[in-house]
Amino acid sequence: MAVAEATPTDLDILARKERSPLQESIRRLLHHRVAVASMCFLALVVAVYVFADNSLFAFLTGKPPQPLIAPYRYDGANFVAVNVPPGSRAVSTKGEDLFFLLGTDYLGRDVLSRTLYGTRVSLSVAIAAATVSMLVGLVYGTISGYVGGRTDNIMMRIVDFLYGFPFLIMVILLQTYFKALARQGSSSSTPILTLLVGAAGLAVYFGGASGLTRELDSRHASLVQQLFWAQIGLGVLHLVLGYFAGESLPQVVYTSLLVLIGLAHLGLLALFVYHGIVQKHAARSSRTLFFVGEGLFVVALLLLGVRINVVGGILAVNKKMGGMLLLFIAIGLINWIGMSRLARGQVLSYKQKEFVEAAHSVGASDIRIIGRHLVPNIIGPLIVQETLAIPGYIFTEAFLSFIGLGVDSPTPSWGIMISECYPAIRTYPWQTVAPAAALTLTTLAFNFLGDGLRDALDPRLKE
Amino acid sequence: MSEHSNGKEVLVRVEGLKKYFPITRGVVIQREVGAVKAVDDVSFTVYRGETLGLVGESGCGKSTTGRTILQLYRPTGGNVFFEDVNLATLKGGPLRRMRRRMQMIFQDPYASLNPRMTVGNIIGEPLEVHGVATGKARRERVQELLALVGLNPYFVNRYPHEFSGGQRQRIGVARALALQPDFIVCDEPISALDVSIQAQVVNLLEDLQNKFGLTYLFIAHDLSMVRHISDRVAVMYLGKIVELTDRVELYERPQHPYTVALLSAVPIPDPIADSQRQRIILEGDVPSPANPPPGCNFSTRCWKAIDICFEQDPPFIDIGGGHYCACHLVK
Amino acid sequence: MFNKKWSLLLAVVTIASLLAACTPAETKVETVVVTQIVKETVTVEIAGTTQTIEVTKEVPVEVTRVIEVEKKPAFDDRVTYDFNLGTEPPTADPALTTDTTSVEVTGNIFVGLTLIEPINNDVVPYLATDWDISEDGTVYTFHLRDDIQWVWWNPITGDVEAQRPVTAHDVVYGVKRTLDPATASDYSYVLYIIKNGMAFNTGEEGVTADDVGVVALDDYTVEFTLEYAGAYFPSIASMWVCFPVPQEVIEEFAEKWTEPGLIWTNGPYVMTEWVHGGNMRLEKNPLWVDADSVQIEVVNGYMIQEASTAYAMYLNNEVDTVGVPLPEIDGVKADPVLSKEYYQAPVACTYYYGFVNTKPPFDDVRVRTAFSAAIDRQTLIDQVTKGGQIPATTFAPPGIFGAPEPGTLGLGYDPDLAVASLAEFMAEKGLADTAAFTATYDPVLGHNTSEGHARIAAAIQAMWAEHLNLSARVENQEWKVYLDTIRKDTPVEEAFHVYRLGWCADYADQNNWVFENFHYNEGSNDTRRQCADPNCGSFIGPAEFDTLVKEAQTVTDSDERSEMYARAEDILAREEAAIANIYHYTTVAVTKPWLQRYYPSVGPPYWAGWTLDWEAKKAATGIGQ
Amino acid sequence: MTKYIVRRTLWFLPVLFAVTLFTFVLMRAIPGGPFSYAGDKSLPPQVVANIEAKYHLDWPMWKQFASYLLGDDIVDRAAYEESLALKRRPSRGLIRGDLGPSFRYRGQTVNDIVATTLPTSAQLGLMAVALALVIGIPAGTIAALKQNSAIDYMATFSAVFFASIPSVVLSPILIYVFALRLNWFPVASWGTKPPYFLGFLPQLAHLNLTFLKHAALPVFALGTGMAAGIARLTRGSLLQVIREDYIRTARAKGLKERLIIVRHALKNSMIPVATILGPLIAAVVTGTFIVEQIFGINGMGKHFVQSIGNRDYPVIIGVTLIYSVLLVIGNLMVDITYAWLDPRIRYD
Repeated sequence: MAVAEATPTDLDILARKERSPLQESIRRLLHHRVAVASMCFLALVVAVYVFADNSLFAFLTGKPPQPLIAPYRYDGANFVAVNVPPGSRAVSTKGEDLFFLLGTDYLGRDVLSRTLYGTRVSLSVAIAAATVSMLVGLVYGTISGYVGGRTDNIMMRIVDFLYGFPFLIMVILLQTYFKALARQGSSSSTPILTLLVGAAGLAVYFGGASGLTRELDSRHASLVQQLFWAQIGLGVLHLVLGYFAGESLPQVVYTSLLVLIGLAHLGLLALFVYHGIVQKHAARSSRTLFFVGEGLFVVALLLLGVRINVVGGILAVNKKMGGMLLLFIAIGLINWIGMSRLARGQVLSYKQKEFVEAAHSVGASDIRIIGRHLVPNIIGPLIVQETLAIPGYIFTEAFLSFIGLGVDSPTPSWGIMISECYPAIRTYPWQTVAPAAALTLTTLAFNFLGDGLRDALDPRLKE
Repeated sequence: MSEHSNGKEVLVRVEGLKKYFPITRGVVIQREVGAVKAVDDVSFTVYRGETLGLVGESGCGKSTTGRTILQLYRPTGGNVFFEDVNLATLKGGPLRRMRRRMQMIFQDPYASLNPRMTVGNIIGEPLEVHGVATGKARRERVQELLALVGLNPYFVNRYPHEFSGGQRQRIGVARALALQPDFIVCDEPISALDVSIQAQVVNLLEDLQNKFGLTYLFIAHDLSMVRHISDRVAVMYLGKIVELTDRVELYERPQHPYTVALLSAVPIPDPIADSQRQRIILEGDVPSPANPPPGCNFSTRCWKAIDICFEQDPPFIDIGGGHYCACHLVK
Repeated sequence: MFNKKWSLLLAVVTIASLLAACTPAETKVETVVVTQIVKETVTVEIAGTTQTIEVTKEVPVEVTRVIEVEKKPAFDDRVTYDFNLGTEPPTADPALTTDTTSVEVTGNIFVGLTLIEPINNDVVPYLATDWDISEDGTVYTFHLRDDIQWVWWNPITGDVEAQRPVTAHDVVYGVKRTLDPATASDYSYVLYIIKNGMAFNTGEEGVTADDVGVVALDDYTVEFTLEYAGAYFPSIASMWVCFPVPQEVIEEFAEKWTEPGLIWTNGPYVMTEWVHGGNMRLEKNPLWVDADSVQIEVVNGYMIQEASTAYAMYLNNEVDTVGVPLPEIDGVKADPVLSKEYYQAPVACTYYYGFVNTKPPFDDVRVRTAFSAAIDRQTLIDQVTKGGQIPATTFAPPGIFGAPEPGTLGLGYDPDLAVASLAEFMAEKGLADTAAFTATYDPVLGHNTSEGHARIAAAIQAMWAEHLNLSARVENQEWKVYLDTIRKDTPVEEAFHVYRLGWCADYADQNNWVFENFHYNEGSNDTRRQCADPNCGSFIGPAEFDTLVKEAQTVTDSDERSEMYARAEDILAREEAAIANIYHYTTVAVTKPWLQRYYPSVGPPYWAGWTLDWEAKKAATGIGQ
Repeated sequence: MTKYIVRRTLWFLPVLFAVTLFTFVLMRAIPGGPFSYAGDKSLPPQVVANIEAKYHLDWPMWKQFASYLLGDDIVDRAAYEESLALKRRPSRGLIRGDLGPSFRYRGQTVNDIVATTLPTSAQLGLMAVALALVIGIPAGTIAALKQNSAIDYMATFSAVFFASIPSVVLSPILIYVFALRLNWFPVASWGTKPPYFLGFLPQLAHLNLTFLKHAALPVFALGTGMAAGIARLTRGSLLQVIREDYIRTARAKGLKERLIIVRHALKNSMIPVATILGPLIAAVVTGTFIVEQIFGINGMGKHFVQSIGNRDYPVIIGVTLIYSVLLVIGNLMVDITYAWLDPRIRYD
C-alpha cells in the first residue's frame, strides 16, 4: 500500500482558515456552562417541535399526520377519561388501552401530548416574532443610519412616533382585526375599480411605450420593447394565477409566486429608472405617459394581487397554521422599533469607521457596503437583544391567549392551555402545571442563552 | 491630456474646490443655520508621477480635501478634473469606473480593515467589485499583492486582528494597489504607527511609486516626513491652501507667515542649531471653520498682519517659478 | 450629599405621618358635578346701545354630599348580604337596561306594574293592584296602589326621605321616555305592541309622544291601547321598559340621575353607593310598603369578573353565595360540606345550535335532522356542562307560558334517525361515503370565543364524528364579529353552516321565544328560514310555523295559545329541524347555610324575599369581633 | 434643558394626534359595531338608528373624528344646539379634555371611568415598581459585587426564574397558598375607593392594615417579575461599570470600596435601569389586565381589553391616549434622568 500519496504541504497549513471573530465567540459560548445547558434544552424543544408528529413526512405523502413523540393527537377527546390525574389508565370507547402520563384535561385530551404540541405555537411565535422584528428593525435602522441626513431624520421621527404608541393595545387591536378578517377575507370578490385602473394603466402604458420606441435610438427602443412585453407577460401570468390557478395550487406556493411577480414588476421598473435611459433620450410626453402608465399598471396588478390573492392566501395559510401567522405578524410588526434604534446606533458608529470609507473608495456599491461591511459587524448585539426579547414574545402569546386572541382552538399553545385550565388549578392542578412548567423552562433557557451570548460577544464582561 | 506650461503632464486638477458641512437646527423641520467650511475654495494641480505633500494642523481640512478629491465627500462647489474627466459631475456607474484609477490609503490601520473579513477578502474586494478577477485568479492576484507589500502570501485567510499595526498598513497599501491605480491619496498613512515602522512604510510607498509610476497626494502633519517624500508641498490653514511650491523652495524660502511659523517648530536634528533658531510661537487658537474671520483667515494670529489683512481675502497667486502664496504681504 | 437626601426623605415621611395623625377625617365632602343647561339673559353694551341677549350656557352645578367617616369605623351591625354582581351594571336607568346585571339592580330598586312571581313565574300585581281588559283585548287599564312613595337617600344624613307618591303619570312618562327616539333605548322595540309605539320610536312623520297609546286616566289609573290584542301584555308590563321613573330628577340631572345621592327610587331597596367597576351598596328602604317583611338590610355587591376568584372569595367567606365555576363542580359535589351548600335551579334560557337553512347542505332538512339527532344531549350535560341542565328538544324552557314539557315534542338524541337521514341524503346526492360529504361541503361549526362554548363545540364535534362518522370544523370568533357573521344579511359564503346561540327570557311568554327569534320576517331569523335566496334577500312566504306564531299573539284563550305554540315548537325542532335545541340552562350555585334564597327562572332575584341568619354569619366569618 | 423639555413636550402633540387617528381608524375597521345587538338579541334597525344618532355615529367618519377632537360646537353648531336642547352632553372635544361618553356604560363618561380606575391601577403599579426597585437593585448590586460566588449564582438564578414565571400562573398560586390555605390575606378587591386624595392617592383614613392586606398579593404578583428584570439589569450594567477606568482610578486613590460602589459605580450603572423604568411605569400604572382580573381589582387594565370587545370606541381611544401620554412622559423622564445620572449628556 502506498504511503501518503499526497502529503499536505507547508503552504497549505499556512493557508488554513484562521479562527474568525465569530468562531471565537462560539468558542467562548461553548465554555459557558449554563448557556450550553440552555442550548441543549432548546435543542430538545426544537426536536419536540419538529417530531411531535410526523407532519413533515405526512406533508410529502399527503396522509394525515400521526403522533410521533407525542403519545396522542392534541385534539383527541376521550369522554371516558375526562380530567383524570397523571398516571391514569383508561379504555377508550373503541377498546384501546390509554395511558395518560400527565393526566387529561376537560375533554379528556392528553395533557402531555398537548404540552408537546404546544411547543409548536410558542416556539414558532418566539422565532417568527423575533425574525420579523429583527429583519424589519435591521433593514429600517440600517437604512436610516446609513443614508443619514434628512431621510434619517424623517425615519427616526417615525420611530419616535411609534415609540409613543401603546404596544399592547395595538397588538390587541390588530389581532382583533386580523381575527375578524380571517373569515371575511375568504370570499372577496374581484374589485371592478382595480380592473379599471389596470386597464387604464395598460392603455396609457402602451401609448407611452410605443411613443418611446419611435423616439429612441434602436438599442434603447428594443430595451423598452422588451420591458413592455415582459410586463405584459407578467401581468397575464398574474391574472391567470389569480383567477384560475388560485384554487388548485397549494396556498403557500401560490402566494409566494404572486409576491414574487409583484416584486418582479417593481424590480423591472426600478431597473429602468436606474438606468435612466428614458430621461435622457425621449420626449417629455412619452416619458410621462410611460411612467404614469407603468405605475398604474403595477399598482393595479399589485392591488389585484393584494385583494384576491395575497390577503386571501395569507388568511388561508393562517387558518392552516391555527391562527398563528397573524399573531407573528402582529407581535413582530410592533417590536421592531427598539431593534431599529439599536441597529441605527450601531450603523452610525460603524459608518464612521475607515473601513467603510475604504470600501467606498474602491467603488463598492451601497448594498455591498451594507451587506458585507456593516451588517456582519452590527449583528451581534442585535442577536443578543433579540434572544433576550424572546421570553417577552412567549409571554405576549400567553397573554393574548388569556384574553381570547391567541391561536384558534383546538391548536394547543402553552398560553391557551394555562388560560383554559388555571381556573381549575385547585381541582386539577396538573392541567396547568405541565404547560406552565414547559413555558417557564423555555423562557428560562432563552434568558440564560441570551446572557451567555452577551458574555460571549462582549468578552470584557467575564473576568 | 493637458500639458502644463512647465512641460509636466497634469493628472489631477482641482479648481475652486469647496466642501461645506451644514449645521442644522430643529427637531421636526431641519433648517440650515450655517456651515463648517472645511475646504474653502482650493485650487491646485497634481502632476503625473509626483508626490504632492499636503500639510497643516489637524482640523485644517487636509483629509477633507483628499476625500473630496476622491468624491468620498461630494464637493459643495468647484471641479476636480482627473485627466480630462470632471469627477464632480460624475455619478453612479461612471464614477465607480473612475474609482479604479484612484485609491486611498487610510490613517488608522486598525479602523480601516473590516475585522469580520479575511485579508484575502479585504484585498480582493476591489477586484471583485470591478469584476477584474474572480475565483482562483483573484486569490493569486491577492497573494501577489501581499508579496508585493512584503507580507507572506499565505496570510490570505487570516483576520486583521492577527496582525501588527505596520502589517495592517501594508494590507491597506495592498488593497489600494489592487486595481493598479494611477493616483493614490495617502491620508496620514504613517501617523498612527510607531516611529520604527513609519520609515518602513514610507520606503515601501517610495518603492511602489518607482515601480508603478504612481502619483501620490501625501497628507501629513509631520513636516519632516513630508520633506522626505514629497516633490512639492502645499500648506493648508483653515480650509485654504496658503502656500504651494517645490519642496526645496518651501523649506528654504517659506513666504507665508504661517509656513514660516510652522517650519520654525520643526525640530532640527542638530542640538546646537536647534537651540539657536528662532521659534515662532503662534498665539491664540485656530478660529472656528464655521465662522472664519473676514479677510485673511490667518489674520487673527498673524504677527505681521496689516489693515488690509483684516478686510480682504488675499488671492492665491503665483509669485514666480510655480511658487504660489496667498498673502497680502508677499508680492 | 447623602445626608441631605436622607434628611429630605425623613422630612417627607414625618410630614406624611403628621398629616395622617392630624387629619380629623371625620366628615368628607364629596361633590358630584352635573352640567346643566340654562338660558340666561345678559345685558351687553354694543356700540353705545344696550341690548339684551339670551345666551345658552352650560353651568356646572355642584351637588354636595357630605359623608361621615368615623375615625374608628364602628362595625355596622345590620344584616348584610355580600354577593358578586359579576360586572359593572352598564346602567341603572330602566329605559336603557338590557342585561341581567342591570336588571338585578333596577328590579330591586324600582317597581313594575306587574311582577313575574319568582317561584311559579305567574304574573302577579305589583304597582298595579289589578287590571281590566277590554272586550277585543286591545285596551288594558291598570289600577295602581297609592301608597308607594318616591324616596331619596340623603347622602348627608344617610336617611331615606319620602318625596311624593308614585302616580300613573310616572308610568306614562316612563313608557313614553323609553319610546322616545332621543332616549335611544335598546329595548324600546318591546313596546311596539303599544299603539303608535313603533311609529313614535322610529320618528314617523306626524307622530308625537301624545299619540302613543298610554294615558293616565287619573292619578292612579293608567290605560294602554295596543296595536292588536296581545294576551302577553301583562308580562310585558312587568318589564323595566315600563317602569315608572321620576321626571323631575331625570330632567334635572340628565344622564347622571342614576348616581346615588341624586336618584329617586320606589322599590324595596335604595342605592347608597356605586363605585363604578368596584362595588355597589344598597340598603333597605324603610318607607317601602312592605318594609317589615324585608329582612336583609344591606346588600353589598362586588363586581368581580373572574369566576374562579369570586369562588375563592366564597371559600374565604367573603361572599354569601356564588356561581360554581365549571371545573369546580365535581369537586363541590364530592366535598362533604360544599355538597350540602350546592344547588342547581333551572333558568329560563336555552342553548341551541342554529343551522343556516340556505347554506348547502343544510338547506336540506335531512341533513339538519341528522346533525340535530346525533347530539347526545344527556352525555354532553353529564360530561361537559355538568350543571344538571335539562336536555332540550324544543326551544322555550319550562316556566315560559306555552312551553311544552322538555322531551315530549320536537327532536332530541336519536342516533338511528340521524344515520338514516344522512344516508338518505347522501344516496340522493350520490355521495359514496361521509368522507365525500366532508370533502364536498366542509361543514363549519361556529361559536363565539369562550372556553365554555369551545368545550361544548368540541364535544359535539366528537359526537358527530362518532355517530355520523364525519368531521366538522370548529371556528370561533370574537363576540361582536360573531354577531355580525351570524346575522341573516351576512353573505352566505361568510356564514358558518352551524352557529351556536343562547336565548333567555325577557318576559315569561312564548312570543318572546319562537316569534321574536324565528318568525321569518318579523323575528331576527338568523337561521334564514323561508328565505328565497341563500343571502336571504327575499322570502318564500309564511309557512305553517309563521302563521301559527303570528296568530297566537292575538289568541286570548290560554289553552288554545299553548296548543298553537306546542305545534309551532314541534315544527321548528322536528319537521323543519331549523335549529338543534341542546339544553335548558340551570343556575349552579353554592350558598352559605345562613342564607335562604330563591332561584327565579325568569327575571331578577328579589332580595326582599330572602332571609339571612345574621348571627350565624357573624359567628362563621368572624366579622364584627 | 428647559428648552429641551418644552420642545419635547410640543413633540407630544403630533404623536398623540397620530395615536388618536390610528386608533380611531383601526377600531372602526374592525367588524361589529357597538350597538347592533343587546346581549344575544339583534336589535331592529330603527332602534339601532336611534342609538347611533344619539352618539353621532351616523355622521361621516371625518366629522366624527373632528367632533371627537374639537367638539360639537366647532364642527356642527346645529347639532350642538340640538344636544343642548335634548339635555345631552355634547362632545366638548379632546382639545378641551373631553374623552367622550362611554357606549357601554350609559351615563358614564370616559373621564369618569379613567378617574375611577386609573388611580387604583396607579396605586397598585407604583407599589409594585417600588417593591421591584427595593428588591431588584440591592439584589443586582450584591450579585455583581460577589460575581461568580454562590450568592451571585443564587441571585441570578432566582432573578431569571422569577422573570420566567407568567403572572397568570403565579397569581392563582398566591391566592391558593396565602388566601385560602394560610388565610393571611383576602382573595380579591382593593382596599381603598374613590374619591382619592389628590386624585390618585388612597384616602388617609383608608391607609391601614386592611389596605395593605388587600395590596400584598397583587403587588407581589406584579412586582416579582419586574424585580427580577431590574436585578438582572443592575447586575449586568454594574459589572460593566466597575471595569471602567475611573472606577480603577477611584480604587487606586484608596477610596473605601462601599463609597466607590455607592457614589461612583451605582449611579452610572443605573442608566439602563432608568431606560426601562419609563415604559415600565407607564405600563403598570395604567393597569395590567391579568393581575387586576385575577385579583378582582377595579383598575384600568380591564378597559384595554373589554372596551375593544364591547366596541366602546371612546373608551378604546381614551385608555389608549392615557397610556400614550404616560408613555411619552415616561420616556421624557427617562431622558431627564439620563442627564442627571450622566452629566456628559446635554440637551439643547
